[in-house]
Amino acid sequence: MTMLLSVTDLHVSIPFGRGVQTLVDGVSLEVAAGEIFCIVGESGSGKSITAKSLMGLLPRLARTSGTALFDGVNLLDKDVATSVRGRDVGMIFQEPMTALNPVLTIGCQMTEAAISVAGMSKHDAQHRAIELLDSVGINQAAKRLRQYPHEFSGGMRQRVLIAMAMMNEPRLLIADEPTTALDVTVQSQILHLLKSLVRRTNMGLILITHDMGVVAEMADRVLVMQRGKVVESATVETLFAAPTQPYSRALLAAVPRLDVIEQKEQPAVGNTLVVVDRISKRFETGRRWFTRQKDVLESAQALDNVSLTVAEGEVLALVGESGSGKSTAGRAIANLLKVDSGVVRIAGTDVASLSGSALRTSRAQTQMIFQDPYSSLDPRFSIGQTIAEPMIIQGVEKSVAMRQASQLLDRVGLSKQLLDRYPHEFSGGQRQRVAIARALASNPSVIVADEPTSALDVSIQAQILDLLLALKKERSLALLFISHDLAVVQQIADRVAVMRRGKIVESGSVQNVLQSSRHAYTQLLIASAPVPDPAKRAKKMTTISPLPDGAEDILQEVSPGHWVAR
Amino acid sequence: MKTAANSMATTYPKQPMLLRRLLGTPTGVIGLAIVSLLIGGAVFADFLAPYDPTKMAVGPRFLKPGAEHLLGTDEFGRDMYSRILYGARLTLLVGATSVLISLTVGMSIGLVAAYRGGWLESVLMRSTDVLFSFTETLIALSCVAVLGPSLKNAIIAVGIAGIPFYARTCYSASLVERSKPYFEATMAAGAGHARLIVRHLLPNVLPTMIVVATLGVSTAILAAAGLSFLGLGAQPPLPEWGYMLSGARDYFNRAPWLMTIPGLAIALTVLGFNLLGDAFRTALDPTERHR
Amino acid sequence: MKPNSRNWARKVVSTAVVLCSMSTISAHADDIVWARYGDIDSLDPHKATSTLSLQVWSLVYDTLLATDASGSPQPHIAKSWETSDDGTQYTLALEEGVMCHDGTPLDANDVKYTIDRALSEDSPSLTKSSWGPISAAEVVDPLTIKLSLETPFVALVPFLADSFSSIICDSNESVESFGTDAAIGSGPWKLVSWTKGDRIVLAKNPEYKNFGKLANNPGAPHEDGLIIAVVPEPQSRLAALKTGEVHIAEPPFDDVPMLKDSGELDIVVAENTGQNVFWEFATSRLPFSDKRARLAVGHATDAALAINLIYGDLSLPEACPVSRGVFGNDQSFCEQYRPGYDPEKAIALLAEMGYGPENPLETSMLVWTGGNRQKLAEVFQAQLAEVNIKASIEIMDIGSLNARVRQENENTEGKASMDMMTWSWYDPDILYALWHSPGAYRGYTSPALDEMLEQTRVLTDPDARKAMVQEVFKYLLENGVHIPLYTPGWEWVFAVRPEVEGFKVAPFVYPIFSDIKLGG
Amino acid sequence: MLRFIVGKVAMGALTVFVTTILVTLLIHLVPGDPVQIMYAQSQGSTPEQIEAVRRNLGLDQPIYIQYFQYIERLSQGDLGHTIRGGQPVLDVILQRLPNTLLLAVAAMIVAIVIGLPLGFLAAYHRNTYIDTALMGIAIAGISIPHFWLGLLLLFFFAVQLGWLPVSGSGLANLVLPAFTLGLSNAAIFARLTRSSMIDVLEQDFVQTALAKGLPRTLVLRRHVLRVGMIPLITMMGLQFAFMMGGAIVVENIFSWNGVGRMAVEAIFQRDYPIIQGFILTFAVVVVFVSIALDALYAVMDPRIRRGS
Repeated sequence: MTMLLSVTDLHVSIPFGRGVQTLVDGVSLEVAAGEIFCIVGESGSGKSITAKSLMGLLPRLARTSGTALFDGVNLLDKDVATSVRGRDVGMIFQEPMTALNPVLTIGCQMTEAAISVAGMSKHDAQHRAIELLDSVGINQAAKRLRQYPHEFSGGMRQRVLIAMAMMNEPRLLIADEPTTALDVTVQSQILHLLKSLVRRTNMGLILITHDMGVVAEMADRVLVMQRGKVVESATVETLFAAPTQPYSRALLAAVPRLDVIEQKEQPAVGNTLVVVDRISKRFETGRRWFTRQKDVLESAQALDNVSLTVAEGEVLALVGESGSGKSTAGRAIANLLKVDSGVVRIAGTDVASLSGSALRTSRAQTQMIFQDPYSSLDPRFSIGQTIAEPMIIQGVEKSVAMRQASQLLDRVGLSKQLLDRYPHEFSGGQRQRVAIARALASNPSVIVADEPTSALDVSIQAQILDLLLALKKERSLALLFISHDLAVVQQIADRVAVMRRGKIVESGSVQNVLQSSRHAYTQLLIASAPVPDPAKRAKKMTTISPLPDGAEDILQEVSPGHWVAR
Repeated sequence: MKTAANSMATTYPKQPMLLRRLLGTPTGVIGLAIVSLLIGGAVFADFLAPYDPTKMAVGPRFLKPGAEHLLGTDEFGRDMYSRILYGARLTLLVGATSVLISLTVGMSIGLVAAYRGGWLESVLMRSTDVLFSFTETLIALSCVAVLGPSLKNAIIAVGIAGIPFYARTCYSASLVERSKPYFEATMAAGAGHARLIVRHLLPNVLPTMIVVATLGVSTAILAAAGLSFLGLGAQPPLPEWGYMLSGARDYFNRAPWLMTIPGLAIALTVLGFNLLGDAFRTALDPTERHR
Repeated sequence: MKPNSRNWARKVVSTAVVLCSMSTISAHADDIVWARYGDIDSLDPHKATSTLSLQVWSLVYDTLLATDASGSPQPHIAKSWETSDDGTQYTLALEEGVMCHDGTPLDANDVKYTIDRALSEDSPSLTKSSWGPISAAEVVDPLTIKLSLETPFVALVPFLADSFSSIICDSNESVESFGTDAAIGSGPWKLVSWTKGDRIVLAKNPEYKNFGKLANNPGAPHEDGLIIAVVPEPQSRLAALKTGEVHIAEPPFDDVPMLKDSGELDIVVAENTGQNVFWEFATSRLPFSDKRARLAVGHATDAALAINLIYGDLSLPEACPVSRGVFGNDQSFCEQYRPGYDPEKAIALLAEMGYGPENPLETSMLVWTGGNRQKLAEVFQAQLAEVNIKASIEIMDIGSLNARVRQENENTEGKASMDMMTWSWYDPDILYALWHSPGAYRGYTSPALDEMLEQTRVLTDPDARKAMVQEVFKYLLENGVHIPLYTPGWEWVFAVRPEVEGFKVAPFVYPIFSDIKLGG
Repeated sequence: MLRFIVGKVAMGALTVFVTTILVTLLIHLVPGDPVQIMYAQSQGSTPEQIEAVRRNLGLDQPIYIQYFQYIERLSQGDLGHTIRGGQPVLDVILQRLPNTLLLAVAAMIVAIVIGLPLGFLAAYHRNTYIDTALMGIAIAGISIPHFWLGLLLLFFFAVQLGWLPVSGSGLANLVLPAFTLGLSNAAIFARLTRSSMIDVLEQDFVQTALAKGLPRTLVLRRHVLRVGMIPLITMMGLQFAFMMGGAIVVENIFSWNGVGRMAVEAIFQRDYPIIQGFILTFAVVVVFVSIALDALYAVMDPRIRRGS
């Protein structure tokens, strides 16, 4: 096999403060034509920088050394690389929402490089653009060429970007986390598309990802990176079957698996604490005249007759894609949102009926943990102040509160000495621990955790999940766990409710919903989730047809405790 | 992974670090130096000024800057150096007071609108928008037209004129804070309105407002000096720089320094506050550093 | 929509070309350009009072009488006038062949139209009372007009020589924009256009006949046009004079000596301006209801020094309540009674009243804008400070000053106020307007003063009238009611380019352009 | 897009509506009796005459009636008459307004022509000495009071050198005031442009464009400049309003016969009808310009032009 690209001893550094920070430290790799080469690593591993350095997209101040030979041309050489870039090497990025220029038509953006660099005629370029759009699965391509990016959905945009990268028939495509920003069902389609393009055109593909599932699904060969250095390089089968390095092993071990059913002990379920009875919530969308802009992603009907219950010591997972209304449901249960109709009862009390201090006391019963660890702590409060605050609000004396705060800090696995530190001195995982400690401070009976691990690296995610489970057991909390990741859900939840467009389409025990799902949407979600095991690749469905809109209104109990919308 | 891009965590310095950061940039050093000099001159004018700034014929008329009179004398034989020093006091007074007016009123409007939401938010912010489109100059001019020309009225006018801007800035900063999860977390912990506004919203909005207010001092000084220049602000014998500049026009041929010096004084002061404000911005918000 | 830099540049250039084409309507070579600091308020002589307006009216309109160089009334459009023995009837005979700018002859009907208009009920002239107690204007024949008065009024004759009494041709009746865009008079210059705030363009009236105005020229002006431009900034006016953009303008006072020395420009100073600048006080309350406080101000202010600082030798200290050139003015007579500069005396007077360094008399000094008066006020402020009077200067437009002074007099409480007031008049009758009950500003009045002032209106014998006028002076000065400061007050100095020949200024600051020839 | 424009127009209408209320109130906020001030120049006015004037102006009516009367007259294009000279306010304003607009537009052109390239240059070379130098100049430019700059320019170019005329309203007269007003705003513009362009330069689509192999200049022109200009357009509306405000001072320095100079004179003369007319005119002009620019913005930005 002849190598398309061979990178030798790549170093990238950038001036930082008074010194120099090394971002990539001696990476070597080779990619052959028709090969899918994955670079995998956690945040800060230097995987994206490696890709950008090949494309000459590094910040001006960055310095590179080493060679990256492509067809005898060193891609790190800025002057030479320009002629190769775009023509022979293409790239697609993580955020399809921002990777297209919002004021130019799709047609213009697709054809401009072909016209101005490759010297193609406008007519030919458009013709080719239409062909490519067709081939990436975009209907009515000719019409679509005249449209603007905002008229496309995220998945569609990523298709456009792929088509755009294919315009010059590149021999090497670099895809930097191309599906991270997409919902799992769309991710599966895009990955499928990329794979078929590689097979069809025999180009090389460098796929950069943090997701072992994607790696297992796609890669021929894998490079594991950590802190700028290569940890391990192997074929995908070898890596998953017998990782040689401890880091690789740890990484693989931390990945939650949907396909492996763990034996879970039966939870000690107590009284039903949370009763949500047919709540509905509608958001005004778009720009409104006299108030601030609402989140555009929020669909008009965020909640549509949603009912659920959570009992003491039980974990209910609320699963769905973006815009499904799962977060809205969580906020409604935490009484941070007024619903239009329906009732939320916590320990028998209708929370909407409360006001003033009763409202505040009842709020303290239900605590939330949020997705983004960076903004979920007040930057002006020390960690101690943050954790103590809920107790102080409840009238606990300050010194007592601080003492308890330090105990809580200890409980979530952080040193008591950190009490006086401020959030900016902490990592994401540590902050999430602090957020958990704060949630516990008011001694709540219900915790709503809204994607608490989505922003974290996979190794940290495992720790946080363990902590949550332990705390739930210890305090017999009712835990509502909101997530888009079925594998995580499988690991943590006792019961699952699947949401789609503001409605619950299926609910029941983890076994029922995930192993013998009855609703097509649940099945689609499960099928779309990448399985971190290359051996199981073949068993999966290769094509997934989009799900038709159902008018599912009524939930039917198909087996005890297992409800499916019909 | 999305937030991994934020891994350069937003850092919020404690006070001593702030000063060190200010002094870490040339902008901060120069700005701080100019502003300190100005404040020093204003505070110690009584000791530093060799003459009474309004006393006439302390020297010959139209004396060029020199040893006896550092910055020369004006058309009445008053000492320019003393006048500039006392002028610094007026300038600071004008800048600080009018910004204080704009800041307190503007911040209250912004905080309440962002926190309370609903119809109150609409009413407050829509009226602010309306006033904002009038521009500060027009508001200030209208106020002076109603109140009549005097330094006090100029300060009030400039203060009122600034309100919409401060209200808007505070409002949008508050909205950002209010939408952050920590705010909801605190609400979920049962915090009352006062705690939410005073302990969480205000301290987090304050850095932005300090930057805005520092830059605002320069705007206010310019606006008030402009009014005085037009004869709508300070009245004689106050050694207000804008008024001095305006009065020196007639003597341009004979004594050009009478016009140059107050103009330079205003420009330097404004520059000082602008630099300081920029430095504050950089020091308080690292993401702004590369802007 | 595609941005194209070349395209864009082309657009900029074409915009510039469009702008160029709407460039200045620059003056013709044979137009005289006169720059002043401000604009007129109206072309209607009944709708404004500013000197700036009066000067323009005097060019566009004629008056029945005119003044000679000393300020005395002379025949003009009225070739003669007769007064009945009881002084209540004036019969004026008009010159023949005077034409209005629209080609209609100017006759007694136009005079009657003017007077009726000035005295009309619904919108009278702003200076209605200066016409005196006229009860009727009667057209005897086209060239004779008879004015009937309720009581004698000797100040009528000098009034008829002033531009406040400009004759408005009755053809203006049908002109809707009269006063705004149109003005039909019979003066040496016709109105071409008035761009408010910018310039007034006049063209010569070829039909013009001069009977009694001060110009040597018996007919139409020599030059074709006159442009009266507004240039507020003194240094800009000087620059424009130097470049030749402007022929005549008021220069910055401080540069006058330099200009005189260099001989670059001629300096013409108006004489007999009738302008009088004086202190007066809100006498409705303490401290200025006390004569001692008023006199203290008089003793504290050294007008000679102050005006010398600001105006050099362009202005003179004035001792009388009316100006030099006005009937009755006599410096040596007035100096006997005016409180002279004597700070010690001022301090003593104030001490009697209980004021001292620790307890200064606090007052507002109201001053009107322009002509460097704010600087003069600063000097006076400093002088007053020497005798323990702390005065805060308030500068305002003359109209506001008038209103404010009246307000101050009507107030019975509040901070004391004094003001630098000014009037320009051609006759001591101004003192009647100012100080006869109820007083122009509702200020100081007394029965004794009323009595004397009434006499000055009806005494027809000049000597008797003069004696009475001087009695009034004495009263005003001794009581510190009207403390004169200096004369002339404003708009009296003109810098003229050397190629301009024949520019002169008639009494009461009426510049004359009919004699001008632009040489070179 | 229609919805967007309608929203902007409604906001503009609200602004004008509020202005009319404020303008009606203005005369009542003045300390003292406005009628006396108005009648001040006439000799020996009697209380009856003062009352008559008060009645004529409707000042004896309740304030809401006055407001309706004001609106009624306004709808007939009647802004009242000036106190000094009794001129129709509308005429007085309309004769000067074009001059102010001309000045503001000229200054705007100066500001854009100077500020935009400099800001773009600084953004492109961000965090280099070129950027530091340019932004240093910009901050100094913002700090120089325009009344001072104006005087210096006036004295140097017109008075000392005699290069430019000092009176009139021709193109030659426009040069100095337009530069005075334009230069300080050019500095502001450079800063705005810089931050807008940096925002764009950091966008993913610029990376995409570069990754496609497009030449750097084409990326800058087609992708960066074009997108970066869009937020600048809305800022231009604000800038225009600032220019109108700045014109007040600059017109006074250069004897430029615009509404700003008129307004200051009117304040000194307490000519309230002119002040009222000025405020209203100012608001209407600013509203019109910002609606026009918003419309332009809507046209330039397909997200709004083709938005639902």
